[in-house]
Amino acid sequence: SSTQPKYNANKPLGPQINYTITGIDAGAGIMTSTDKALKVYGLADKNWQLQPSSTAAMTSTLKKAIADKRPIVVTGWTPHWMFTKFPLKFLKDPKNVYGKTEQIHTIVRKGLKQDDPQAYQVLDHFHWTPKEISSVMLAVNNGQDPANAAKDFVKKHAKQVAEWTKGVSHVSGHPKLTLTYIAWDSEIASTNVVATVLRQVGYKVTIRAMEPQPVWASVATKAADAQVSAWLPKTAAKLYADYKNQVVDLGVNMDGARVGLAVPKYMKNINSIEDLKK
Amino acid sequence: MQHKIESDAETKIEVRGLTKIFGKRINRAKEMLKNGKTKPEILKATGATVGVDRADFTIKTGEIFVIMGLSGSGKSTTLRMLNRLIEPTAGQVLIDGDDIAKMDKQSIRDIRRKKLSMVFQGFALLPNRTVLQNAAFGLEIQGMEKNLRESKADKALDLVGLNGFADQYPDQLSGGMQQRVGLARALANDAEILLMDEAFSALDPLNRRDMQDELLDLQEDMHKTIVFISHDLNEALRIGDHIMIMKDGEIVQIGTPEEILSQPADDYVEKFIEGVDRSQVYTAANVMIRANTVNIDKDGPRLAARRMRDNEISSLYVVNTQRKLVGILDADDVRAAIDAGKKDLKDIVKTDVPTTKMDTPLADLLDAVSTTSVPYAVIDDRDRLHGIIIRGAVLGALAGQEVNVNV
Amino acid sequence: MQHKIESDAETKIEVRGLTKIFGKRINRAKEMLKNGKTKPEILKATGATVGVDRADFTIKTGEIFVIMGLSGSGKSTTLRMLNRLIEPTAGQVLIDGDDIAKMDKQSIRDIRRKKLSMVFQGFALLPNRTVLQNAAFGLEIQGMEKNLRESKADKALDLVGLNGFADQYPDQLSGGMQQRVGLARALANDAEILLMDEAFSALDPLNRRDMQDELLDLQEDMHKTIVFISHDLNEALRIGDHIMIMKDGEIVQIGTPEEILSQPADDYVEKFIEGVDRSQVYTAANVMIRANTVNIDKDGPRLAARRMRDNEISSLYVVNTQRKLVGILDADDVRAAIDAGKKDLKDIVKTDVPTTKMDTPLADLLDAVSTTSVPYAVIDDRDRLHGIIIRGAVLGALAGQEVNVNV
Amino acid sequence: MFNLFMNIPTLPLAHWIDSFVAWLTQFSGFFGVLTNFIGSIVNAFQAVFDLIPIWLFIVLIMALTWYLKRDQKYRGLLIFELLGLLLIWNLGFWRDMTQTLTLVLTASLLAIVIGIPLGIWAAESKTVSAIVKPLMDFMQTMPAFVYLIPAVAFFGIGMVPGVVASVIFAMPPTVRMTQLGIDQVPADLNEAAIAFGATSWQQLIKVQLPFARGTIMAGINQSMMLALSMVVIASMIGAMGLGTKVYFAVGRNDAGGGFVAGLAIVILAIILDRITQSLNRTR
Amino acid sequence: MFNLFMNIPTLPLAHWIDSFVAWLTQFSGFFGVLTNFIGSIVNAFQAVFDLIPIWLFIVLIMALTWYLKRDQKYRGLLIFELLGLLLIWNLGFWRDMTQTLTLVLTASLLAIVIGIPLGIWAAESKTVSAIVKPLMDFMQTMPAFVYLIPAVAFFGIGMVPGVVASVIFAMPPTVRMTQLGIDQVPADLNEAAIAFGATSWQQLIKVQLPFARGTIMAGINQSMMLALSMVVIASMIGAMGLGTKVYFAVGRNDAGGGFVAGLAIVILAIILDRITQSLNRTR
Ligand SMILES: Nc1ncnc2c1ncn2[C@@H]1O[C@H](COP(=O)(O)OP(=O)(O)OP(=O)(O)O)[C@@H](O)[C@H]1O
Ligand SMILES: Nc1ncnc2c1ncn2[C@@H]1O[C@H](COP(=O)(O)OP(=O)(O)OP(=O)(O)O)[C@@H](O)[C@H]1O
Ligand SMILES: [Mg+2]
Ligand SMILES: [Mg+2]
Repeated sequence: SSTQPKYNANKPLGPQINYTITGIDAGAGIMTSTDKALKVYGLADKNWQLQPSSTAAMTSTLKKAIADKRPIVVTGWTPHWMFTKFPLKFLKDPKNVYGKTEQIHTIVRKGLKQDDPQAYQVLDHFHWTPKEISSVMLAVNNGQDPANAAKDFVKKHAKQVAEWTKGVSHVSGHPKLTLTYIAWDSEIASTNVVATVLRQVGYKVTIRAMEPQPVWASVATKAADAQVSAWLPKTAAKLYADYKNQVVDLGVNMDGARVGLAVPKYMKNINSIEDLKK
Repeated sequence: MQHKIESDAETKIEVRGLTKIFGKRINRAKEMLKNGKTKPEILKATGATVGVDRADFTIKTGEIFVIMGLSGSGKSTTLRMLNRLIEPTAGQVLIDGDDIAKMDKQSIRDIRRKKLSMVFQGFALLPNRTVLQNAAFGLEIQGMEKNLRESKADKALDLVGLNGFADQYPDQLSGGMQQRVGLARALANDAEILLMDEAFSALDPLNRRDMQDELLDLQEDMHKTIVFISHDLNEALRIGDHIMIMKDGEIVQIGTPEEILSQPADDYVEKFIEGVDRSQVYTAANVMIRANTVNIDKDGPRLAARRMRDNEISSLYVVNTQRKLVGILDADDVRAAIDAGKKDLKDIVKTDVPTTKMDTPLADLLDAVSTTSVPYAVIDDRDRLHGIIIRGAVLGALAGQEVNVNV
Repeated sequence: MQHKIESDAETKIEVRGLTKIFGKRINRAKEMLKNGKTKPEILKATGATVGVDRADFTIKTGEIFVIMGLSGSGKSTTLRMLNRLIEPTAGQVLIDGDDIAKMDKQSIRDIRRKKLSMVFQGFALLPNRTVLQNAAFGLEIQGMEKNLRESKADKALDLVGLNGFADQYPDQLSGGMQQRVGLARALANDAEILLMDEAFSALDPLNRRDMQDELLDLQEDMHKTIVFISHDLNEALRIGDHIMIMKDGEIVQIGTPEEILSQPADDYVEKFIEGVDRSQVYTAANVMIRANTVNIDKDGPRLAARRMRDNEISSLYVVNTQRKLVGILDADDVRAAIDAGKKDLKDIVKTDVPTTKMDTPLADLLDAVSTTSVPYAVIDDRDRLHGIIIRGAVLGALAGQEVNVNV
Repeated sequence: MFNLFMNIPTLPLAHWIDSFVAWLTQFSGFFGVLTNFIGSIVNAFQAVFDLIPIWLFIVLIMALTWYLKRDQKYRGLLIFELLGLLLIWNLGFWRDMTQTLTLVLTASLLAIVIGIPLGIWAAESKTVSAIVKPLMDFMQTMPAFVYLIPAVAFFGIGMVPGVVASVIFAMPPTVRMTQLGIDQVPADLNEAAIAFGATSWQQLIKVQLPFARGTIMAGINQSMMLALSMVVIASMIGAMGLGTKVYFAVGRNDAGGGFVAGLAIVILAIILDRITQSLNRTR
Repeated sequence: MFNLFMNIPTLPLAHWIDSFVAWLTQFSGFFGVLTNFIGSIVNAFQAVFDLIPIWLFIVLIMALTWYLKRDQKYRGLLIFELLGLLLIWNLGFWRDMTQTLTLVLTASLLAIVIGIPLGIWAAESKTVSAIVKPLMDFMQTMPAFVYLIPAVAFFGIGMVPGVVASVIFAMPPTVRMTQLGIDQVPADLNEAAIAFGATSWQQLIKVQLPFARGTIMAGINQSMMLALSMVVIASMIGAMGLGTKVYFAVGRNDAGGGFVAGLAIVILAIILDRITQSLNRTR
């Protein structure tokens, strides 16, 4: 708690944080990876443990620790506002437990291609970069309504959007389309942008934020038509394995996502997972 | 104990071997009862309480049947078994010849709606209903239409003297008023049989007398059968056609008020009736003594004189051949008539004799008897002389001495 | 209405101008009361119910003060204001001279614990406590140690005839038994004042008489002050030192039983006491008439003979100079004595005169009077002759004719 | 014996359950009907709320409150309602509020319609009670998360599975309190009903329910509160409303924003609470 | 007027709240004490549960049940307890179960210790009642997610904030039912107590609480159920136990596994429910 002392670079880290890595949702892919990392790097034998909590609890703990300049090790990923808001760095992962990078895939329901070929095409074409997504995320983080931020983005990047909608004709009769997404800020951004584009094409798009499992389940059971928030190969590995036969994977819509262990930048002596053992 | 069961066309309720045992080890308790163990013994041995022990009795149509007894003697239990509010452990209750224990749900419900109305010892009013709605409850259950049932309930409230309180809630009423609401609820129902458990216990004397009169009217005009539990001996004696006295779950005596008063079955009953006000129960017929008479159509002064001498009395009543009272003879007048050689009594009969009817309660006679020194003549509806009332006999009756029964 | 307020050292409870109005528009109702409106008028106009209307009365230490009246006349309300269970709208209640309305919480609590015990009209037993625990409730509140209070409660249960039921729960008891638990709870408390709201209403005659005797004993031995609400006139007359009769929240009359019976304040009271059994109330002193006497120490046969002639009687009572009863004189004997020239009455006095004490209840005399033709002589503790009892006067008294009061 | 027991392999319960869920999918027709049924209630409520102008909505709520509390103190509550609803409007949560209201009213309605009869039944039959009690424990403590995911297969996403989850979680208090209330009816009142020939139904309607009213209303009130407490979880499978706002804010680690959306829920809760409680007090 | 109102800018409520939370951090000493206090209760429970061998635990639970239900039917429950606990053991959830039990017992204990006096107070004073009722609404409907996150700043991660959140969510039924139960005590019983000179305290202890017992126990029972229903949410801020298992399984999209862990919670719920309910029935 708050009575803990500030980070002391001269002492071993373990005792300072009670050998605890602050994690997120127990079932998340990053947690599985971290469990593995504890073993691979021999941390488990040295009493290191992974504390499951939730994204919100983790970021809250992180915020508090940083405010007090206390030491902390968290499970981190990007794109996420924690990396824009806090001075964080990923720890090096020489044994490559977390994989080099993550990619975000677009997943649609089976039969979408037949039922809504225009939408299918837009979704299939949708592809952007971490830099682009960050601009939307930042706007939202600064208090702008996600839908408006997406509209702004679409307006400003007309060329790119034209690429996504190349060969797509306007549909009539306002066919309904449902997108589901995980309420992470990156996904809020991407889903809103895609929704805006699809609306321009003539669809009546509903977007629904929810937990990862229902996001996948909804596309698999055709309760929803698509999602653009599938982090692979690590984060959503289990869900992908469960549902891959019931959905259509349209491939990557963004490259360069990353997951791993992260610490505040002021923890100068800690740069690699190996350093935790010191 | 065996009691006579009168079975005739007029029987309304017949109870045979009715038994109720409360508690757990009922079979054991029943066994012990059969072996003649007492209620306290059984309570001690089994923890089961004997409520009622093999009761037999019969209630006739149109009578008021009063149940009395020590508190805890099983009166309420008996009453509640009559409409099967309490399931009997053993025995039968026949209403109009039908065994209610054997009835299906629908039939017993019909009987409860149409034949049986009940006044509860603890009132049992619904707290969230107004007085009027409480009074209309029984009718509502019967499915009667709102206006009709409320007007009926209103009449019943009038009857019990609660007009003006129709819109209050039970907790705004005094104890006696609450009891009268319960009474109104039962009366509104217009059932053939009224089961009343200490229905007047919280009433003041005036309301109580009014209610008693009401019951008597109901019985007379509408031929209702009323089973009434009371702790007030005077009340029981005043309104009861028969009185049943219970003790420890058993019936000790059943009889008319006069029978109970004049022939108590045992010491218990005797003690029970000790404080009773007999003047309210006894009638002229109960205390009259035989009058010495002469027949004006046949007898002359000489016979009258001899009869006076024989009985050491100074006056003699005169009747005609139909035993109709004619008047009274004075010893002096008779002597004078003999001296004058008259053969006839007609001239010497004094006709200003104070009279009273057979069924006049003693209470109503006291005043007159105390101020008039001549004995009252007791006559029936056809003016026939049945006896005379002397002060000593009145006082004797009030003191509990034996009186004439079934006259 | 104004009632005399006796204020002396013996006063236990004094009530002045005590008023209770239930409902909402109380000030308006109070206004209307002052302007002499009646309870029904006020109810109609304001919806407020007048419970008690400016009651003044005084209760002395060691007396049994009975409150009677129609149901809803404000008896319970009055009683409940005595221990401030109901907050009076106006007026004062002084207990031992202290105004309880002005007391702080602690003092009123102390008074309730030590001075006031209450029996509730609706029993108010705690359903989740056994009979014993219920009876010990008041003592428990006082903080008495468990063994002690349970043994006291046990004694109280004995007193009310409920030994053996100590471990049962209230809902396993009959109505009368429940009432007796409430009684035991109040008695166990050993308070100076007992407030009893229809405390015997559910009791059978035998238990009732026992309980009445119990109260009388308590009053006599322990000098308890008892305020008792009853609907039973005979009970009220039997145990009450004073009786207060209420109607519509007002006090109609306060007086001793005899005063109430012989001088009812108005038609209402008269109707109220109509059905009463006077033989339980009146004593020999109430019905005796003046005896014609001669003084054996001074008077001779001639004076006796003249007195008999003057009063048209055939016998004469003989007393001595201390008015002590010596015997009775027969007219024949007096005549014989005069003929024999005797100067003294001593030889002709018959000493086998039937006597009775002044305070013998009429009920106990009835039997004797009805069988003995000689009038009974009424004597006091020192054998002085106060009067004689003739049958006519007895019957007259029972019939409600006026009697001697305060003899 | 215990050692012996330890050698028993772990029961393949999880597997059985998966098979059971798979087996259930064949009843998709039934679930479709149910989904449509609940969906139409939701739509009806939402349509009404969307139709009524905001000012009229506020006026109606206040009028209802005044009517229900007319013999009691109501000024404080009226002021609270006015300010509370205006605040929700001002914060831009109006539509979210009506969506949440729709969710809660639908769930409460279903909880009452199913729960009260069930409670009555349980009060009357020991067997039913023996079954209903553990069932209620199950419904209240089986975490919603567990059945929400499979529920997507049966009820899709959005309001309907939110309603289903809320009903499951919120119904038990109504059932339990109904049973308790009826159990507490004094014996003599029941006897009075029986003695006058009441059918079980009449006894229930005319004696037991009126007497138990306070307790039952407490149960309904609890059910409503629990339904409201479910809105965030419901939002995790796509039920829109204030829950979504909270969910978003929490995801952004925006404590203030979450609290404000939560406050809107609380305002709604207090208004609903007060209205249901004043339903109770008129005798 | 309403148009005018629309022009008022959105109130910066969220900002105020953030400032308030920031301001609260200066009381970290106080929160530290509270954390230690709750933590020590948790540790005590957990130490006991860790000490008792499994078989003894099962025997003790069954013995307790038998003792409490000795005049009633108990065989069914005993068999259920035996099988249920053995199942939990068999599934490998024993330690998780005791952790959850620790969480629930601590939370219930605090809910009872705070809730009953509060309910009593509310029953006695209209003012208190007017404050407590909306507070309870607040506690039940303000989503735990909202205050859990800032709570981390005060209570850290782990059991303690889990207990705090559970207490907040689970306490209202105890408070409400206590108040209801005391309100329902018949007037004449209260009068009897007063007439015999009872202090308010005696009246409470000797008359009101015994009479209201059934209703209060129903409230406590509800509180326990609600505490159990919070275990998954508690696991989101690091409280260990069955909730974590559920959370973990759900995260892995393992419906069957989640259900099995949920079932263990339900078994615990049923056992706790039955034991508290039989506490009630002995008169
Ligand atoms: N709580 C109350 N609210 C409103 N009115 C009441 C209340 N209690 C009593 N009253 C009214 O006050 C009057 C007097 O009632 P009280 O109980 O004193 O009568 P009582 O003389 O004791 O009658 P009873 O012999 O029937 O017990 C009645 O008219 C009654 O309706
Ligand atoms: N529900 C019950 N459980 C156990 N025992 C009972 C129950 N009801 C009555 N009893 C017992 O049965 C016996 C008879 O009770 P009942 O109520 O019939 O008496 P009662 O004659 O009506 O007395 P009272 O004049 O006092 O009303 C009593 O000993 C009582 O303790
Ligand atoms: Mg009885
Ligand atoms: Mg009274």
